[in-house]
Amino acid sequence: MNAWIWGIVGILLTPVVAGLVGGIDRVITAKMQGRMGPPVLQPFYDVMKLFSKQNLVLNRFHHDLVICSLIFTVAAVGLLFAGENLLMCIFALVVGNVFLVLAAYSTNSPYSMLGADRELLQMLAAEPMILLAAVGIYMATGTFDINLIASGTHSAIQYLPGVFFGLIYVLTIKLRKSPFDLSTSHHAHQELVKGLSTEFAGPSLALFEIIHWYETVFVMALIYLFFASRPIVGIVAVLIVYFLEILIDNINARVKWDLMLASAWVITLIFGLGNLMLLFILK
Amino acid sequence: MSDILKMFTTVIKSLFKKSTCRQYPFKKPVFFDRTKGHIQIDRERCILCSLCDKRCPTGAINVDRNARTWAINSYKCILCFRCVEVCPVTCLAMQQQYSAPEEIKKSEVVEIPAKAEKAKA
Amino acid sequence: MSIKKSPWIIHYDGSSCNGCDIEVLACLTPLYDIERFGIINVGNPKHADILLITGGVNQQNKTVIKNLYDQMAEPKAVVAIGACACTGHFFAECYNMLGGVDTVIPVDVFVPGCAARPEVIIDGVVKALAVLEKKQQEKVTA
Amino acid sequence: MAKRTIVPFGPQHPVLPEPIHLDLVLEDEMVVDVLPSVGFIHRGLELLCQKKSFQDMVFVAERICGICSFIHGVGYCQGIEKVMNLDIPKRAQFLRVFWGELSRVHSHLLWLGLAADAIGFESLFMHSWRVREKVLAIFEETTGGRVIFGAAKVGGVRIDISQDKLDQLAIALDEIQKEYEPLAKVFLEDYTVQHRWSEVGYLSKEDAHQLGAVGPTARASGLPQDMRKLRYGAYEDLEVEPIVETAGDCYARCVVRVKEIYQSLDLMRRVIHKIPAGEIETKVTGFPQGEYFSRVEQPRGEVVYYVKGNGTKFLDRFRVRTPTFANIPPLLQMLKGCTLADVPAIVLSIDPCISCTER
Repeated sequence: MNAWIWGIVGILLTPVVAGLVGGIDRVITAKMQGRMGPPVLQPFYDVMKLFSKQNLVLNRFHHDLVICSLIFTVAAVGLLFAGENLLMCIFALVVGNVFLVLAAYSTNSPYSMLGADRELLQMLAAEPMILLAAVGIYMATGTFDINLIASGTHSAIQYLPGVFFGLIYVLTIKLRKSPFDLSTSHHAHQELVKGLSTEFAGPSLALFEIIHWYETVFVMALIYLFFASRPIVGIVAVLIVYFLEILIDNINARVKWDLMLASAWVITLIFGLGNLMLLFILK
Repeated sequence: MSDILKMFTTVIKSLFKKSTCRQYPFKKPVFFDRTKGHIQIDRERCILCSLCDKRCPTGAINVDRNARTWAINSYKCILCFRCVEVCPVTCLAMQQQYSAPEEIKKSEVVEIPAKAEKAKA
Repeated sequence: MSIKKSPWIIHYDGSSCNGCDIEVLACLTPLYDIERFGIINVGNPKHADILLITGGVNQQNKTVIKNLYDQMAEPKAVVAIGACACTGHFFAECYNMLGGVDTVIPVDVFVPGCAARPEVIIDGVVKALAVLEKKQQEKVTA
Repeated sequence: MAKRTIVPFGPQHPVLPEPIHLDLVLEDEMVVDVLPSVGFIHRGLELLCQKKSFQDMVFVAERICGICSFIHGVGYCQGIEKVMNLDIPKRAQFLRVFWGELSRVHSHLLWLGLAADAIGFESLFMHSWRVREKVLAIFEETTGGRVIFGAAKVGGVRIDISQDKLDQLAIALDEIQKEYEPLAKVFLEDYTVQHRWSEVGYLSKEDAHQLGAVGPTARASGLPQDMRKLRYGAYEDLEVEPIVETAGDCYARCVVRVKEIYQSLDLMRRVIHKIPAGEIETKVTGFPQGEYFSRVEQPRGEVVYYVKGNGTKFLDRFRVRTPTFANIPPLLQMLKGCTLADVPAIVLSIDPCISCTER
């Protein structure tokens, strides 16, 4: 029963927190670029406006697939907060992502299709590391159960510095920030226009934004799990990591997909797998 | 390694520095002495010679001698300064304040008082 | 209710000389920074609320402008920036030109100037926001 | 064979604000063919010479392009002056060089920003344009306009800059250079920028010569071609050495432009140092009769003006060959075999100015 309440609280709180974080992100980014930036509540204004716009639905599946994606992503975050199995949460998130790709494929626009191609490549680059992180947490704490991880007495970070670094590296992919914002990005200027989200308009795009909020909170929660035994250290670590991501976003150009895939896998292999093997040998 | 940090100092500096934003419209726009904004007419001095009308490259200025009006369509004006140069009585001048955007295009019409009235004034 | 707080723009360069064009881009940059009003240049007609057009209309790009306008989701507004987009000034005499943008699509706000200054472009966009809000209310009541 | 996709690039595209349409034929992400279609911006302004007097045509020439507006005006004026055998005062010529070089700085900074934006480097774009605003402030202070300022005139210039102002401007130039230096370093040394630009869009020296590349595109491929070497106007007294790179890729083109900004800033300082006192215009009487080819160096490369007068106040013929027009064949050559992600970088590397090209 308790788990249910936690799950629902998580689902309800996520948009609020993620929207605020998004707003602060935009202000800091603007500051870094020498600008003033929008109000902190700007992401909420954007989403509310998008809901009030006309929805240009291209075919029968288009909007429904986005809704499916939302359901699975929300479920992933709900399960995470309910303290269920970590692996299940990650798979729910991946399924949600796949539905988004399907929605993009269902349209006939070349930008959207290429964006979907790239989104799949991004998943190929990022998911191994996220899975390794889950495995690493299992090896460090002896369980996949989030409740037990969170109530454990020691943090996973002391066993898993390499995995943690690898996770930060692929985080730019999940947060859709430079240098790895290949499939779609918050700024317009790129060769695919908006890539994955080119064909979404109005409410569909609003759902897309909300999905992104849930994803952000999910990966941030994953970072937190590394410090689960000390909540305050965990929250500070999450904030530092997020700031680091903004900084990386602003000091890098967008790279090409081959470099992204190669470097993400090399980092995953060396830091992720290397860390796990060391842990396996030493334990 | 340091190759990926080239932008680092600039970005961090501007994060902590005050923004260079001019904050228009909350603060007044910055103008220079020579800033080109819009053409203004001194109606007392105009003699309706219509040289500006003839010389305007875009046909933005319209002088009607019978109705005694001088009209400028700011949506045609390209701020080339030509009318100010040719005006024999220097009654035209460039003002710094730009003309405001509107929902309908309309000319700004100025009535030129007749000589007798001028003398009275 | 909040369209006024988050207007996204798309910018199309009709047959302009780039003068107003770069001034529109200059609005995005540190000195003018229109993101203060929540404005983002999205570059995608499906996401945009306000269409900024610089430059007049010629035979070749009139279909492009029409298409862009049709692809935008309701409610939407059009701002014609610069003397070319308003009337075509001396280019209206050219053989290939149709004149201002209002010859092809309905224009809500005309911004004068050659080249239009960033300040006046900001004024124009702010004016377009009022138009947008009115359109949205009409949509709700209709 | 992989599935072929045709990606329409333009006329409305966030990477390239200007309307040119390229149909990119892709196999996966590899570009196998490029089909350009043009004319979205064609106004036919060359024919306006039969409706506007030759003195009003300066305003038309300035509106060929808003970025290098002043140099267009000067190029046209030089053509007319040569036809009419006018002698231009030295001070006017120096002022033309001053604004011309300032336009070059403005144009290159603009390009650096847009190019950074095309590869997804938002903050670099913003900071480049922040520096560029300082250049525009100088324009506005001296002439009253920010981008199109109509200072050129047949027979000289329309506005003078006082000596005090010039001395102040020298300080402003130093400030611009100081703010520009860290950004130049990013363009030249940053890892991700090099990843996107080096060995992308290669153009060999032979190809550059045969396909008729001009300006920084040619200079980056090792051709020391710079019209300022013709020593027109005040360049007679100011020595200019073209900046040449040999790599021939997008990165080399960027390096050329980054270094040209330093060169132009230096030229302006020499102008301020050397400028003589005196008149700024000669009186123009009569009408042009005869023809002339005037060649000047724009930020984007060589531009040719052909003017033909018939002894009335209207010209017979006015023709412009712009640098982007010359650079489009090399561009199509560069685009073949690149990936889709490289397309914006390569297209921008020639600094395309479509409104110049199609007029």
